[in-house]
Amino acid sequence: MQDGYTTADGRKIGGVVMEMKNITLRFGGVVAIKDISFDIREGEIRAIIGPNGAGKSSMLNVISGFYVPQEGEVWFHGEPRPQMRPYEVAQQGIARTFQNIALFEGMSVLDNVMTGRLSYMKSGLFSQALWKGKAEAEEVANREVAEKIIDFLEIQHIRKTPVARLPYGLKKRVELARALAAEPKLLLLDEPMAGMNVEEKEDMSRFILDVNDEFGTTIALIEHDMGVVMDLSDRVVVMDYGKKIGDGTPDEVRNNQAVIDAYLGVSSD
Amino acid sequence: MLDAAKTSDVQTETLLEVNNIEVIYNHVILVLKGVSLNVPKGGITALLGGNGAGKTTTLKAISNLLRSERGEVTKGSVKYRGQDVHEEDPAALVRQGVIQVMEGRHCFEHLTVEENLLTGAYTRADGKANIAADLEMVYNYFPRLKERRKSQAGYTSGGEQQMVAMGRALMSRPETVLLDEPSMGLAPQLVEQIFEIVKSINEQEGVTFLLAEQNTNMALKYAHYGYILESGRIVMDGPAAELRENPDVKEFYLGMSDEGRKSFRDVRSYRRRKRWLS
Amino acid sequence: DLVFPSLSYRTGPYAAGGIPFADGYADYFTLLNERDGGIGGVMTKLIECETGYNTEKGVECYESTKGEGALVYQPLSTGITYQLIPKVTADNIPLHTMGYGRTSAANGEVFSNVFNYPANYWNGASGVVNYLLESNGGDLKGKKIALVYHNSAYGKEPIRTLEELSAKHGFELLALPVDHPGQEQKSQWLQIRRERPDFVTMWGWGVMNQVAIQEAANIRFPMENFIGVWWSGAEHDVMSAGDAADGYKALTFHNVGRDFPVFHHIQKYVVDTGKAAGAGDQIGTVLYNRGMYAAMLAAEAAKTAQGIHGTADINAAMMRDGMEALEINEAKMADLGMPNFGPSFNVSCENHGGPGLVGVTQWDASSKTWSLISDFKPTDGDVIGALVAEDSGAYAAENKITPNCN
Amino acid sequence: MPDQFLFATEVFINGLMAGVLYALVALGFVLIYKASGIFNYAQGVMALFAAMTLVGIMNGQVPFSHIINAVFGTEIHHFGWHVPAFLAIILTVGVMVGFAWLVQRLVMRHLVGQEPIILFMATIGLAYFLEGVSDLMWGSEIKKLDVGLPQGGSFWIEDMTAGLGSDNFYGFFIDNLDMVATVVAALLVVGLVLFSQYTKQGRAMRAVADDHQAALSVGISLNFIWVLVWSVAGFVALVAGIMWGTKSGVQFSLSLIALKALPVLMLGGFTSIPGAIVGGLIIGVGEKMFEFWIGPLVGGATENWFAYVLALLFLVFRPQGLFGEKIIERV
Amino acid sequence: MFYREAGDFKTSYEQDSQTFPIKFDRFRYYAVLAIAFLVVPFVINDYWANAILLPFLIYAIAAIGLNILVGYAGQVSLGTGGFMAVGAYACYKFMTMMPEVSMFVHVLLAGGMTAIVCVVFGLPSLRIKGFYLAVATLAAQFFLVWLFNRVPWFYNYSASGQISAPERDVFGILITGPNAPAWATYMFSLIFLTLCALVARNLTRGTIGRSWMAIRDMDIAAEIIGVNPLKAKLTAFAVSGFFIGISGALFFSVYLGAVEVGEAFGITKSFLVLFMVIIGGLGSIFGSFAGAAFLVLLPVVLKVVGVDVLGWPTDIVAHFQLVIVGALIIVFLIVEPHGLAQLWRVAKEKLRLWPFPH
Ligand SMILES: Nc1ncnc2c1ncn2[C@@H]1O[C@H](COP(=O)(O)OP(=O)(O)OP(=O)(O)O)[C@@H](O)[C@H]1O
Ligand SMILES: Nc1ncnc2c1ncn2[C@@H]1O[C@H](COP(=O)(O)OP(=O)(O)OP(=O)(O)O)[C@@H](O)[C@H]1O
Ligand SMILES: [Mg+2]
Ligand SMILES: [Mg+2]
Repeated sequence: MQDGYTTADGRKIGGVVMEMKNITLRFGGVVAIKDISFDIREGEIRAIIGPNGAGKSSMLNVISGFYVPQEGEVWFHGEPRPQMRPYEVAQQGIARTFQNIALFEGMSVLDNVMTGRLSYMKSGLFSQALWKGKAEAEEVANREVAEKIIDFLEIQHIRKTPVARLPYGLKKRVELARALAAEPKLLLLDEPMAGMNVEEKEDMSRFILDVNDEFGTTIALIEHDMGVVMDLSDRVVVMDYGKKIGDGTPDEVRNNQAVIDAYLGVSSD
Repeated sequence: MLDAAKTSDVQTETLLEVNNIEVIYNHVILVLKGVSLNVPKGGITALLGGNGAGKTTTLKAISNLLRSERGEVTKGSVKYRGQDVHEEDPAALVRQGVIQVMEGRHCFEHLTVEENLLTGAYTRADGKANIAADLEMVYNYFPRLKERRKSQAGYTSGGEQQMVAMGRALMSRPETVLLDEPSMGLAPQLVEQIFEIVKSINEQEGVTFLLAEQNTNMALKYAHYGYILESGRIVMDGPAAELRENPDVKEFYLGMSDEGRKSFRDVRSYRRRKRWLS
Repeated sequence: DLVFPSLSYRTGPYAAGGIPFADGYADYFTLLNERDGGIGGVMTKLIECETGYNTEKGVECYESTKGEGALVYQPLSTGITYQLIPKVTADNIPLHTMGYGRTSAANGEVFSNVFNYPANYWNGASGVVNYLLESNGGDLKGKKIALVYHNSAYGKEPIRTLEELSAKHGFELLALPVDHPGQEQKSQWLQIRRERPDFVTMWGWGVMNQVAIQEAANIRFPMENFIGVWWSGAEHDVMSAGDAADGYKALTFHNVGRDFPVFHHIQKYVVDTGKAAGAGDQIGTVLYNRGMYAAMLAAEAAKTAQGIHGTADINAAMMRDGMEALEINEAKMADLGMPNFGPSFNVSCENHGGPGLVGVTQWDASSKTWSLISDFKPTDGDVIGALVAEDSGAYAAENKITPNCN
Repeated sequence: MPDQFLFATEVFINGLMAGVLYALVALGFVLIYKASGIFNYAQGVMALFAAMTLVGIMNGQVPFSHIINAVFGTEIHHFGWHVPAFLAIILTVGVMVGFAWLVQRLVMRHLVGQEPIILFMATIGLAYFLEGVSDLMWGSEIKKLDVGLPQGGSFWIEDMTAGLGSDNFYGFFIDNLDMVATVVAALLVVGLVLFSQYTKQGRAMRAVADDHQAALSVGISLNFIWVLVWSVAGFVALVAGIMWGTKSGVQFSLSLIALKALPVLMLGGFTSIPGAIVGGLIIGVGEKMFEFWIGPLVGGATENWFAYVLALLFLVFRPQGLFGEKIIERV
Repeated sequence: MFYREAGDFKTSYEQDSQTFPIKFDRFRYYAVLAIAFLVVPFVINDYWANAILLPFLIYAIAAIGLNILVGYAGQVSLGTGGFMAVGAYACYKFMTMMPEVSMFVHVLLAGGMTAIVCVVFGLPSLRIKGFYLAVATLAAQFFLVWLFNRVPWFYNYSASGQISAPERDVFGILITGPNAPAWATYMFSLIFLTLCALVARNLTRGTIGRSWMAIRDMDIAAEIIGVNPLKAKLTAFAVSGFFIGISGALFFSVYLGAVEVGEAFGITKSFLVLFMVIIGGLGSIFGSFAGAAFLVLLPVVLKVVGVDVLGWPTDIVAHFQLVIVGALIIVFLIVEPHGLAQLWRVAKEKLRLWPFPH
């Protein structure tokens, strides 16, 4: 299992990037995650699905270091990750989007995307205060990367708009842009397509696939639209009430009786 | 499956009438450019359209929630039961039976789930017993909420919050519900369940719905009539069944082409930006 | 016109004290205009400017009025005084800080443009001690005196003097600061209750006075042994404690009550003609009298200046000379309708501080009046003189001023 | 050292009582914060205004006489009647309700859905406005307030306890006014807790604090809730104004007691009514003990900052205050 | 078309991120600078300098500083008065300890000192948020004032506890003390203001500014995105403290000349600067200027109109002044919650579209 596999459409999936080992997370009396283990491999699109309140978002929060699980370990690049602050996790190359959009509302789209590049900008306070030397060069260099991503996600026209004014769907896209700007190794997406219509979902799917393809980014994805999940993902983890009830390829999961009972219902196609 | 929309029996009284409204945010941003629609009593009317088309704005214009967002209806009128409600306090509108379920949940974070539901009954004066009965009804619709009734709404999951928002609206025993993206972030069976709930409330209690939805598929399945909104204008309307058969709608909103539904993997190199208006 | 700016405060936390003073100051000049046709035939003009007891506004007031030919400033705030000392010196306008401000300004060799006659804080401190000495048979050894003070430049002024005096007379000093505004003084008064000082003296202003007197009454501290400085001895300070305040004492450097001819004049020429600055109901109150007294001293100095320079239309520099040559004697005061209203004294270049004579008044709660119980008596010149020399010397050194009289 | 111990006890008790007085002011803040998420800076000025109005009504003062006289050249100051305290209090409550209505009408309803700092700022504007109006209306001189509350140390308690220590100890000093304040505060707190926790309006009030838009959408009339809450806060302000005004006379400085209430608020939690009381007690005792024993060592006048530093220390461990609602942190 | 930006194209990212991307704005900005530096010093008199311009310049620096903290980094602070006091006392100590050094250095050092103190008091912000933090900063306010009042070393053991600025010069021109010419004090402050505004602008448009704003808008998300909250918050406190310290130093040395800490740097000062920031516009440098100008000028104008023009008694005017300032604050917030800066922006947008309404 350690050596990866080849997907149905012929993409090569590498070794394990991140492994969750026996994670348990409690909030007071509520057990949000109960003893869950799974892995994410290099280059794959890994979906996490499950009914509402199953603990999916909590799982992403554990990966980002925002929630600290009471039990279990997170292994990253083959070694256990020591306890870290979320921003340190981000600096290791893990970027994400949020379920309830968490954009910086007071800033323009461009600035939001540029914050995604913070870990690449290292000029000192003094240089920035004078806007000379390293600060300016760095700003321009990173701006180029940001603009590339803006182009890629087709949001050039709103570059200077304050995000507070944007409609929901565009905000989601800006959030994706911000995450991509970090050029992450592992990208965590929490319901990126909620609140979109089919056409927009198609666009979003295309972006996700392209990111995965062009940059080789590993992606973990939470989504409720089964069509999207089944089409995009290479492997799927299914959670229910904090427990893992299924893990495998889309087809395996689709035919797993426990998953059907708990989540998909009969009418899934 | 397709018979949910019985176009024939909704040709009754028009409850809500939106006439050519124009909405401006912040004094400068023109968002709605003359939207008109009619919501018949006892029907389910769907308002469809892409991101930023102006669905939410339309609903807020109706429920008078725009003012607190520095938005303003500058032209046109909104009539409920033939009366202009433009100047009314949102609370007064709720008392008249129009309630909105807002996009993005908007739960009262610090109140418990149950308290959230009870605030829904704020305008009611028909006694504790009736309210308690309705609370039971909501718990029946959403058993998950019953489990979490004592937790603060701020700590419930996204889907649970959506249920709270729906349940809270139902607690007011509304005559008309303006539903803004009820399916967002819900697990598939729950989406179906919510629409079933909408349908059964509509049928059994005669509650009228105006539904803004991105999930066109679902919306057209349950609605009787649909409007399609794009860039602040209504570009198409018609009975749901007809809309569903319209080839453009099929392609752009239902994701179906002649060969049936195509995989999300296959759209990659294929771009289209065709629009009725642009 | 002879312009007298009045930097008053009729708003803010200290308005209750600012209003009567400003009224008295204004009414006297109005009286001069109405009754005498001004000073030496030139009408006076009062420019009132609201400072709210705030230094920046004080500066703004100063800057906006000095261009109008202001003759003398009377800011009624130690904070503003400190701002203005360098400014008036540079602009050569005199500053009169009567019973407040920078005490060492009494040394006219250093502070050429600042006057604080007829008495200053250090006179006050010494006055308290002298009064206590007198009423205790000349001996304060082993006694304990508590000082309750406003925790600001103003309140801290007497500490040095009291420390010197405590060494000299062998009493123990207990200093208790109260922070602005002074609404809550429980711990200070519990401290007093526990330490049982024989006497309490107070350097307070604003609400702090009322609360202190009330708290003293609450702990049944004998009012006769409680002496406030002259800024802690107005009617409104004692009024709210009711009968409990009976017997409370306060220093003063001028007389109290309204039994002076000048007040009849004010009533007749100012109040009855509707020209009063206030409602006219403040006449005879402690702070009104003080304001009027300040105005009288200013007017007399102006007359002196007119005499020296032989012109009626004096400017600020002439006014300064007039102030430095001011002579107040009983005859003059009687003439002005204020017999025995304040001490007689002469100002000189060496002494801008006047005679430093301090009297004591006492409150009678039943008749709601203050009465003078100890006449204006001299204070400890040795101790004060040394302190003035020291402090003004330091100021001179810091600001590179060569003390001189010319 | 029984005397030392007795003194400590005395300071402790007095600290508790002082704390109750702070809490009275803090309560008004809590109410409005709870109901609208607004940090109402004007609470202190409201106490001043209420107290001034009460005195003005009791003394039959003509409101705005100053301006009237200045404009019309008249000389009116008093109606010439005296209103009994009880009636005057009721009238003042009426005035405070009117004020609440005006605030809602002219300020709050135009600021629905704004960020908290904007609303905070608006209340500062309100504070200025009200301060000016109170002075114009009733004049800025000091007024004596006497609604018949007992004042001064309780001699009875003092005499009863005098025997506890050596000759050095007079007995416990407890201010009668403080005792009254304690009883009043206790009643207020119980009433307010019941109201906010168990009534429909109380629930609506908390809902409004969480999300204006959502509250509107379920038919809660923000206007009504705000009038209600500001009226109650006005009433609390009146109570605080009476207590503090009796103590030190009614004058501008009364509005500064708000500064004494802030650390209380911080420590107890902005959203908790019982928190205001407990916070008040802790602050009261803490600052009195500190001033009494440590103060002399560092030069005194520590009370102003000590309360804040104490509250700050608590906050570092509980960022929402002792009883405040947990700040929800989720993504 | 009174205001145009059409035809103003950018061909590089440097151009696009410059301070005034629109040519029209840039010209206006140069014009203002030219007047401020080349015209005003020649026409200035004592009254204009001391009553209006100096307070405006100095408050504008403080407002920029506070705006960085509140408007950009979202950390509401009510400790401004206390921090200004640190600047003032630090400046005083430096002035008296090393009299031979240039005033520029004293003021800068005072700013640095304040930055350090500000960071120390900013530490709780890592745990405490929103209004709790605002109230917590009052601890700094009261403690610092108490400290300066209490410890005689700070005021060089002067009898009354006041500090007064000795005469100091820059290149032989007196800057402090009563004999300093009005134009010199004005220029001195103006130079500091200009520098501060430029630095603030540079910081806020770059990386640091973005991490501040990220923390402001959504601190948790910001941290997950990779913003180090410790660094972002503390740099905000430091930079803000630096500016506030400078303004405190100037306030004491150049403007007032002598201060008593509790009075000059009391809690009202904290509120005043906060008003400026909010009325001017949170998160806007221009707003800081506008807010400072507004609140410095308004009372003066009201006084002139009330007392000098209408001839009303000063107390009625003073009370009306409170009423009007209060009412104006409220009206402003209702009309435009985002301050004068936003009002200006909307006006520009309207002008650009003029004569069409949208
Ligand atoms: N408060 C606001 N200020 C300025 N512009 C706004 C505001 N709210 C919405 N808009 C603008 O109005 C337009 C319509 O927004 P609206 O939220 O009504 O769209 P929607 O159809 O509901 O989209 P979605 O499906 O994404 O929710 C968008 O372009 C948006 O940018
Ligand atoms: N910070 C928290 N404190 C308390 N409970 C929490 C917290 N975060 C999550 N929970 C609880 O943990 C459970 C799992 O929540 P989570 O948000 O992970 O669900 P989810 O799988 O993402 O659901 P959805 O699809 O509805 O978003 C929920 O019941 C939620 O109430
Ligand atoms: Mg989730
Ligand atoms: Mg919407």
